[in-house]
Amino acid sequence: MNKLERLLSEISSYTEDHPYLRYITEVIDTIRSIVFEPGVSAEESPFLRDYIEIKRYMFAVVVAVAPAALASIYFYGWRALAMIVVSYVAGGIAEVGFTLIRKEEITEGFLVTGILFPLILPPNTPLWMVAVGIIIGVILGKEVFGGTGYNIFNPALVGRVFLTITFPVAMSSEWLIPLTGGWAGFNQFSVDTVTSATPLGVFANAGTLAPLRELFLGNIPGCLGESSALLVLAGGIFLMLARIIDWRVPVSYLGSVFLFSALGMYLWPNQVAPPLFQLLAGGLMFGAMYMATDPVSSPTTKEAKWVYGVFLGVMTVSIRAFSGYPEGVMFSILLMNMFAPLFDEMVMTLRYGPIEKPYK
Amino acid sequence: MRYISILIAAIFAHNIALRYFLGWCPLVSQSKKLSSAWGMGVAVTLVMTVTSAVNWPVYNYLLVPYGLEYLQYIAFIIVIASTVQVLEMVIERFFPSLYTTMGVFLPLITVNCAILGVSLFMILRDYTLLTGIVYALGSGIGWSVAIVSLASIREKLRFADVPKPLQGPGITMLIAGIMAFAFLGFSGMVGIK
Amino acid sequence: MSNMKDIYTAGVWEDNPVFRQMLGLCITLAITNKVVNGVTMGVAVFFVLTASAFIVSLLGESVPRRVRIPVYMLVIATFVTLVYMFLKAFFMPLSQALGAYVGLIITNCIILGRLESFSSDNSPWDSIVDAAGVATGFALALIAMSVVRELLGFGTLFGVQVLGSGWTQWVSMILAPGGFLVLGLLIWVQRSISPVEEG
Amino acid sequence: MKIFGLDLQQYETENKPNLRVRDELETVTVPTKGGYGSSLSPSVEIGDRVEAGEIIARNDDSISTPALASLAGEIIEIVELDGYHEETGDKFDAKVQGIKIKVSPEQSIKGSGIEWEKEKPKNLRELLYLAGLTSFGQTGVPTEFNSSLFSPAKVEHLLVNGVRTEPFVHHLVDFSEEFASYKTGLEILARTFPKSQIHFVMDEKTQENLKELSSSQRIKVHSAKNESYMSKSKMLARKILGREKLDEGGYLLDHGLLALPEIFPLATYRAVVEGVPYIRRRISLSGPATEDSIIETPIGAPVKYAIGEDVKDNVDALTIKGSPLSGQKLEDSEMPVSKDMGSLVQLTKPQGSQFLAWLQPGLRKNSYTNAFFSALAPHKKKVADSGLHGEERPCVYCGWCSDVCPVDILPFQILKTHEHEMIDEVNRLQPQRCVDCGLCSYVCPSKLPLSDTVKSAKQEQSDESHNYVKYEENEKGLISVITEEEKGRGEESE
Repeated sequence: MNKLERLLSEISSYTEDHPYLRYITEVIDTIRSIVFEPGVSAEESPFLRDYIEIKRYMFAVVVAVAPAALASIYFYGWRALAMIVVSYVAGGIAEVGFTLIRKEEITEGFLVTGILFPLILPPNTPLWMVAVGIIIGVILGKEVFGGTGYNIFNPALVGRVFLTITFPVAMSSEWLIPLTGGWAGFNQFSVDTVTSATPLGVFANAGTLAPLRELFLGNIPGCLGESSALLVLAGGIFLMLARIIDWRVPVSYLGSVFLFSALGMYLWPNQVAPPLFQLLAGGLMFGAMYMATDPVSSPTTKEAKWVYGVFLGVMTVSIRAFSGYPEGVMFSILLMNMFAPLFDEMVMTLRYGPIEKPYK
Repeated sequence: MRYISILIAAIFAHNIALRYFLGWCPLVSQSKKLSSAWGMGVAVTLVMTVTSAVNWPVYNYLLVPYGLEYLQYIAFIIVIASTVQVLEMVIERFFPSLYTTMGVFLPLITVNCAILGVSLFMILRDYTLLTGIVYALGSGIGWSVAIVSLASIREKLRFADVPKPLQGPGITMLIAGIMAFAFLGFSGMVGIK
Repeated sequence: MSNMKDIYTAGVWEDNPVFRQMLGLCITLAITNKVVNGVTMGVAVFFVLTASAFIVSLLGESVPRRVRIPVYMLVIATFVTLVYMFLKAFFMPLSQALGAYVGLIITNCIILGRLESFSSDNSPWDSIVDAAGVATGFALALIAMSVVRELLGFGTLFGVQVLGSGWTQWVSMILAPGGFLVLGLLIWVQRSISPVEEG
Repeated sequence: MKIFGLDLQQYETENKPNLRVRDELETVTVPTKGGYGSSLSPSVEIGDRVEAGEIIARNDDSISTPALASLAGEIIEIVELDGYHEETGDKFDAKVQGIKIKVSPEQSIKGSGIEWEKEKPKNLRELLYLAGLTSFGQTGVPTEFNSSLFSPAKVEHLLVNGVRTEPFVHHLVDFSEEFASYKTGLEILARTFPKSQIHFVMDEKTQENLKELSSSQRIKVHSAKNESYMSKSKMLARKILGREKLDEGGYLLDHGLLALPEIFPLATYRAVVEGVPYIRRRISLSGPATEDSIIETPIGAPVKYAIGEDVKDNVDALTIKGSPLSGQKLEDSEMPVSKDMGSLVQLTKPQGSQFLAWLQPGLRKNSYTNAFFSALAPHKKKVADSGLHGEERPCVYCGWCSDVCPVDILPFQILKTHEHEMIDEVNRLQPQRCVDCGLCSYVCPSKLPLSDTVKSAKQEQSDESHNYVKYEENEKGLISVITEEEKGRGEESE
């Protein structure tokens, strides 16, 4: 291990002075800092520091979605893995390229975006579209704002919504029927049993409901990672217990969807689906656990988190019921991302009063 | 119900700023500060509602009977300019405290194309007077939603490390693009007519 | 003569109304989903701007300060009405495509801004050159935007298939968000080539 | 102890630390300032012979407390000391001098006990001043001398902070052994400030044998939660005075509260009853790199000597003055022990870089998160060291810093606004509420200097605020601007 460390630092010091290779020094240094945590001592108080760090913080999310990602291979074959790989490679190149041009440090945020993005795509998305989507998401959704920590919108959702609007035919008209039984998708590369709609689409067109048990376990067509509510929920609960995500957002989001769909079902029985169906169908569970809770693009103050969650629920139920799209989770999260800074600012004004003299 | 659906449509699905691109010059220049965004939003909503309430009778009772529809631009722009003037005087006279916060934004509004745009859309879509006013109110609120959220985002972006050429208008347009993506989720939700 | 050239090129590039001054955005965003629309609007604005610049510079100091803006707007509105009637008479489909946006040329702040800051106290000839420069800059911005949007959105230019029949249309490019994104990206490109000076 | 679910138990020691007396010194260097007050010039000259407890620097015109010789001997040198005002963080910027005494073999202590029950409060305060005890607390203990900005009449509440909840910091008083003297000390304080309410606060764990105290009418006994920030006087003051008042900022004494450290009643007892002035200091020494103990040493002994050779073999240690969450690094181990040096913590430094540290399982009980999968690696050795455990990254708005903050501020927002010099917005976020607990930096996964930034934002704000410009400078040094009228009110009628 010491050999590896020495090798990396030798490469790094060699490339530093090289006329062409110096551009990749940052990459070498990043690899070095990922492999070896430097034993740096705190120079100012507090001298005791928590062992948690951003790499671990981000990696916990990857661990939490891993069951859902494995399930997507089980349901849709190895092509699902190919999509994840394409997403990591294309997005990684975009991310590293951008940071190298801007001469900045490479940060770990992409670890999460790279796996969440393919999991919210339909299983038969062409691989080139996966690449286009993740590049748009990383560059327009994150890097132009200055990289991880500064993005206003969830980068994975920016990519997803871009694809939805840009390629409506590929993204929402054909869905695959998942495989079940035995080794299912672990035995084959892709699935070719095509259907025209997800349970939410079926409800919007014909008004029939899919059985809840299937929705819960995952035997229904949908996006890669969204199909099994059970696994998504398990990952989300793990993240909440580990405090990586704040429990307030999922609780208020799911709660408000339940409440408003119950209310809506009473008022417009033909358009609003029943609460339990709403909770389990489509990307709601996935969105509530992994997308809406993205700390950077959601509000930070506790009060604002509640407001954010409630608004998310209202938006999701109304888009699902009344708009041209059967699924409203990604639109509502993107929409509320837009209001997150406003909610935070309002909470701060309530808590601390207005700014006496506005900045110049 | 019809009025409510037009109001909601004007705020979300047919947002005047994010769907019809109107009023972007002040949106870019006035969204640097949250406080001025609130002032601008209120001012625009007010002027939009009042001018469309005046423009409707002007068009339907003055221009149409004499076949002068082609003069609508000139007529509307005169109405808007004078309404803003009158409104400014009224507010200054009767609500001085409101004037101190909002007064500076009023003259800017004359050249806000969203105001003219709303009146033109109102005519294009054959609204009645009341639906026209409701539509104008909704559009004003929708425009305010856009400018206020944009301003709060830009305030947060002061801490961010945006590439230099993109700072200011560039990043604002990109944010607007993503906002417009989000607003597309409402498409087909409620009719505008 | 070099002075004239400077005035002209400044309007086209360094002080480009769209990329630098952020003026006339509504029209830029709304009608640039097809190159034809972009060209038409560019020509229309060119005509309205140069013509009203000429008139305003003739009026010069004779207009009282207080009523300047309404007078200018009347001048502009007159020319816009002319354009509107012309389009309606000869190019009906184009007129329908542009819709209410032709009328919005009146409130196009480029025109008002130019008249206010330049034409009102310069000679007619200078004013026309300045107006032509700014209008050319505006038209070029419109064309640049519409080329990108039509190419990606339809795979065509002027309605002619360019990118091959297998091209998957990027629908978002012809919708509102595409307009914003393309404008943002073009601003990025333009300002990277000639950076904004501090202050 | 637990802090918002953060388990710092491993930082505590179950065993009662030994009291070790360190007395065999050849020289001591007594600083002319310790705790609150301005720096004094020596009133003795080189070659003078001094007794232990004799005043060797005093200036009744400046805001100060006399400095006392801690051991008998001969003055041999007057030196300049560095790093003293950094430690106290107050505004008295003058250089601190050290009076070096060559210790003589014969020792005797100057002073004698008095009948305190019958003494006037004013005389008791004078005694405390002459015993060198009045430099404690945030703004000194008010007396008829200029020992504080405030007059004794200002003291409505007197808070004795016996809370030791910070990791690695021990109680300096052994309550089972020294309880009787401690109780008397508190009673003397009640007499010294007859118009004020005495509050004694202990942490939940140690208050068992203190029930007897509450029998006294003048002394109110409180208990504080076993959470690290509760050892901050400001935090306890919020409990006693109500939080709204304190959010406005200013000194605690602006709101009528004088907060004193745990050791104060015992030192008062020694000075008043036994006649021993404040010339010896107790220091809690602990941490993974050393053996836990309480050290008693004359003031002015080099810190190195106080610590002794207790650093464990082959350990690269970092010595911290104060608590590891809010203290400072000890730069110079030759520095003399001062009056207000309460604890020293020795942490081990991280040993080299670690291979894939972020992937390794092993729950750190002291972590704010549960993302460590500890059950997978029960054998993993858990040590407290001074490592950052990560590198600085941009803030990801995880919100942990505001979650753990005991006083409801948003450290991340203060950091961002402060970085961009948006002064009005920084002030709006009320950094003056901060109690310097250091927990925000502790939990930050991006390893941002939150606690430090909030501290400096607070400092900048207080510089502007009028509460802190009550004194003026004249040719004699810093003098108070308390009016004569205010001083007059300090006289209590018997």
